[in-house]
Amino acid sequence: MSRRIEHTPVEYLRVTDLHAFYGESHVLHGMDFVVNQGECVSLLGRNGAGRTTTMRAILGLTGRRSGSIMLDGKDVIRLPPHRIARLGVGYCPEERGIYSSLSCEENLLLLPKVASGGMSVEEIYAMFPNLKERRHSQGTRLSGGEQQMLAMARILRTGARLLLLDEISEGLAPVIVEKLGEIIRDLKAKGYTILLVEQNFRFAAPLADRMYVVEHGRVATEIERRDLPSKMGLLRDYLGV
Amino acid sequence: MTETFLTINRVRIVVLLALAMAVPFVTYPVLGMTVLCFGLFACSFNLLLGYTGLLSFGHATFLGTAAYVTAHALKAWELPTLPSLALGAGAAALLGAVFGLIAIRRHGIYFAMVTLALAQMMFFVFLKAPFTGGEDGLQGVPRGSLFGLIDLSDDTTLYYVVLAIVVFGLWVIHRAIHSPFGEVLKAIRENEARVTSLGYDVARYKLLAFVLSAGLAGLAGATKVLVFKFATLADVHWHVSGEVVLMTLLGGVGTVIGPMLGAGVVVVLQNELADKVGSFVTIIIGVIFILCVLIFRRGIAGELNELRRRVLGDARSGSADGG
Amino acid sequence: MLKGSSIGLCVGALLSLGTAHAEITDGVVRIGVLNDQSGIYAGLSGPGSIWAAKKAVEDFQPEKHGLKVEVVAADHQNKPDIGSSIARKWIDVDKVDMIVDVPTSSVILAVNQVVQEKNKVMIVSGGGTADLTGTACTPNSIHWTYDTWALANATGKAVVKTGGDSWYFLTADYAFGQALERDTEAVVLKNGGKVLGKIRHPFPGTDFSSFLLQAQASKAKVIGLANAGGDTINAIKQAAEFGITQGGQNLAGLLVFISDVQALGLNAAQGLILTEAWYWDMTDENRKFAQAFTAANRGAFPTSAQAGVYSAVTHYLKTVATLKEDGDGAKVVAAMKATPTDDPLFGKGTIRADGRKIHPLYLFEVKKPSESKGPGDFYKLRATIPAEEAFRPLEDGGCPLVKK
Amino acid sequence: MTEIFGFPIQALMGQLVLGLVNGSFYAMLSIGLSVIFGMLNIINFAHGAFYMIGAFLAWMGLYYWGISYWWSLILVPLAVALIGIAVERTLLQWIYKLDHLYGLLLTFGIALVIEGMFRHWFGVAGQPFDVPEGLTGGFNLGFMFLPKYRAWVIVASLTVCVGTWFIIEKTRLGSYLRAATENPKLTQAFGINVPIMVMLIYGLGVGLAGFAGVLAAPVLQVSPLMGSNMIIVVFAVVVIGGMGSIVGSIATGLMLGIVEAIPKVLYPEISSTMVFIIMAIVLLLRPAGLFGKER
Repeated sequence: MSRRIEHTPVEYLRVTDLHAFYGESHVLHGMDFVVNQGECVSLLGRNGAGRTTTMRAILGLTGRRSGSIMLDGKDVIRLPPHRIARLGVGYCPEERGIYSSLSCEENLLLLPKVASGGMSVEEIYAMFPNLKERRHSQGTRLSGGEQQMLAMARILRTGARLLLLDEISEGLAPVIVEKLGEIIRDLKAKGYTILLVEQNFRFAAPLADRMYVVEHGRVATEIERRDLPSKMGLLRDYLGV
Repeated sequence: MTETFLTINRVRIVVLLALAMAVPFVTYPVLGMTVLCFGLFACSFNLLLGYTGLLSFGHATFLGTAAYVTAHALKAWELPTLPSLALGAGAAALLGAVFGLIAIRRHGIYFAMVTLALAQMMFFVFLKAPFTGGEDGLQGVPRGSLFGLIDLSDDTTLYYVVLAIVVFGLWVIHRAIHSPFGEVLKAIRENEARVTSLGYDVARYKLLAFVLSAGLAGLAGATKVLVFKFATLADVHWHVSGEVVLMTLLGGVGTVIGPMLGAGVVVVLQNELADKVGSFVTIIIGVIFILCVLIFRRGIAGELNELRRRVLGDARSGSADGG
Repeated sequence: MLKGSSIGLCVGALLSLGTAHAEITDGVVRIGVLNDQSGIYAGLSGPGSIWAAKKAVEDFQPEKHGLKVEVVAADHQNKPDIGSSIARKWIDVDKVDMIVDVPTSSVILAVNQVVQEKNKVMIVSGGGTADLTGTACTPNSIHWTYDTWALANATGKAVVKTGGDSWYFLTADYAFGQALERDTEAVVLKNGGKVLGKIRHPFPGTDFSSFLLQAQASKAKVIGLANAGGDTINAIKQAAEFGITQGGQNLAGLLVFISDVQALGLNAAQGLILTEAWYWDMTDENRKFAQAFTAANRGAFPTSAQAGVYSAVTHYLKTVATLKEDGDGAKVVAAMKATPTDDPLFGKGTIRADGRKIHPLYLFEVKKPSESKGPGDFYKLRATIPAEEAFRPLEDGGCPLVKK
Repeated sequence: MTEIFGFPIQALMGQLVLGLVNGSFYAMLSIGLSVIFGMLNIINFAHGAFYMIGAFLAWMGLYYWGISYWWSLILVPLAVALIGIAVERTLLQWIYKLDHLYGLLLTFGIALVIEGMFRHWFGVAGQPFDVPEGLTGGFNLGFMFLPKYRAWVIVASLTVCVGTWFIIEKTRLGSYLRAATENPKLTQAFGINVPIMVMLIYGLGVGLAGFAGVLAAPVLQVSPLMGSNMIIVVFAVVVIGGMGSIVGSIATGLMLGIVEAIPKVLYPEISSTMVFIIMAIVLLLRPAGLFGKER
């Protein structure tokens, strides 16, 4: 399945000349990039480059926006956030967004199903046994790792085909990071389309098919995975690592 | 900030003062004096809301306390006029210090609620206190004279005295907000944590602002006694605390002269509409409130500033959130 | 005090100097109805009083007397400073000659000062503070319909005499409530009754059940409601709920108007004892007035305060027409005091030196729903207090105008 | 031994029961205020006006259209909720992003307009409304005479309070509401139609106020001013309980009703100031209220 897509890339998300503001401050200055169906694309860049804002802008969570966001052939820039989500976008925010007023299970079940084909609760509990154990605990009483898993798990249940994952490895123990990597590889195999924002280059590099380097609110360069070894120097300059 | 319009420069001061001096020739002086008193009251309130970011929901207490004290001093102790005024304003400032010490550590809506609670308690005290005359109030307070020379029983004479007092009050406010003290207050409004981290004792600055504001509100209340010759419970009622918010908002939060304009509009409406629209007064005031919040959040002075900025093409910033 | 009034007199003299003697200033007699048009006293005065004033002018037929009369009205919102400013503006700018109605004690006292200072006329009908004919009396004011002392005295005396000799007071913790309580208590004690207890409740109050329970437990025969407006209505409504009247206790409203009874409905109000100066269903003239009033005021029945405005305006116009002068308020008031009153609603009466209008008062009991024959048929007469006993004796008020 | 502060225990018991009745009203009104604050970030000063509308609609229903009290109990809250929703759509929705102050002022203006209109139409004297048949009379509890209607108020309002608590804490819709209260933007990004939730919450909140209004109609003066007399106290209840806390509102409402009952016997004059004294003390000791978290 993934092989077929590799041969004839079908565009799933196309962002063109995207500008976005927070109040008075102009954060995105014309982002342009494409994510194809079944692909895992990573946005790299320094802090404040505009990667998280890009995700939030796709979902309509920033202030004023302009440009175009084509999702599966449809321009969504004028839609309210909940309509965008209902088109099959699952979002795992940087701050995880676990609700303290909801139990673990309520957090998991909160998100409405947006399409068929999502994982069942049983499947999810099989994948994350910790969550099953702690399903009656208050959401924010879970450990950091558990919260991250919960944040991931709840978007898998909805049937969303495009996953926006923001800094999911941040602040987690290496074991858990490794586990998350496995999950993403697994999801990719299942045909999910993934946009990944990562600080942790080591985590993102093996997962991403392509990478975009973001700087000052626009795409500075695009790197294919196969070109990665040759462009490491360039990347270092951009990321300052 | 937003003080480009009606910025206090000499020409404008002269023009405004000339306008204010002309009032007794245009309308009856008592209306003018009422506007001035409530204007000073609103300006004192704005010193807190507009420049320090503190919403006091009990400001009527300071107006009323000073009114009672001044009235009592004039009527029962037969003190001369000026010392009575000073006594009233001083009492308000003192009460402001007490309120401030209790409320200052709370933020936002909680601060407003603490001030409301304290004000309601003071209402009860004034209701029960033997010298206030219950809801009948202290009536028939003599105006007295200025230095024993100028008789204040004439409305026009009194108008100029009131004008002088109010100008003095405004001058104090103006000095306060353009001093280093005022700069710190504005910084507190913008970002309290940062001011704290710079090593300022935020609580002390807030308290000072509160006391100053209470004292000036008291000055307004004391002056009002001279105008009306009575002090009643209506002055300490929470409705007045609400009205002063309307005046300030309508005039322009954080502008020097705005609250005065707002007070003017509200007082004139209340007095002039009273015999024209009867029971519609409340509805009209309500609609003004709604329009203010939805459309003219900058208030009269703020909108004029904006207009001037647009006309002069000085689009430095500040057009984005409107459009 | 002396100084204040002499200043007032001087100012008055100055004002009247400017105008020619013995003529109508600027050719028009202007009457200002100053009252509460949207607050708690709007029901007993409010728009109905404006209507009554206009009706009085119409019935007087000013053109026949060579007068031109205008009625203006304003809402003082129960705030003394607004009332006082309006009064000043009316007198200074709009050339108003007489201000009438004025409910709310604090506004009465505030406007009283202005009217005296400017030497105009104030006739109070909607308000009740007995100070107006006591320590605060002026040569420019008349108190027309009722006052707290008169109501307290009438209800207290009549109720004690008919067997209600033990009392419990529910008092609004405000000056008027305390005055009502104080005056009623004095009368009750004087007539051999006793007071078993009293409660001062906050004003305005909503829940009276707790106080009623205490009153109920006191086993007093009469529960005196020394409050007004919404407080009285709430107290009576809740008393009905607690079966106070069924339990053999009587409620006596010390300051109740027909508008309150109408708001309560007979189910809740039945058995309530109250004193009024005027009731629409007593004479044919009254009924005729009430019919026109009800048609013009959305089915409301005229209160005694509103009828009092009619009566007061009528007497004022008669006096002005005879004097052919309206500028000198003290002079007009003096003439009004010198002439006996006579009008369709209040009949014949007099005005005392302290400004107190004298007429009989009536003690009513609110009918049971089964006794009521139609809308507005609320009261049955229990007793009449003759004019000479109805009001506070002249010498007890402490009015400086009265020479001992 | 049968006296406390010189008052017989029996009398005190009676007062406590009555306090519970008042507390029920506080609880019903403050829940609405509290959920609205939580979700809309607006301090709904117009709450009292909706309570008043509820009482008036019950009266109008009976007087003009012959709708009985019992039907009113169901229909009026719905009607009030619809009015609330209309207000939310036309006026409130534009100011969610602004400071608390603006919401307070806007709803204050709305309250003035609503009250002004009712004053203009109906005057302020109030309207008669009798206790419905079947609830007249009362129970003799030995220590007091409890009118049936008061007992009914306690039952009805506690049912409504518990029902509201259940919907919000235990149902799926409730989890949406809680999520949208905690983080509206993110919740919307998860595909939940938050604007509709906000609208519904406002409708629910003011609908509860309308319900309280119907309950109050037979015992209180049905007058345009009834709401503004109530709102400041209910405000205080919400602040004492902790803004946005549902359990806090119910518990504080009931508790305050009972606490207020004591000064009504000992020093009645202060009873309506009591709530502010408590508020000041609570805010000094626990800035976020008894059940709240500081935001």
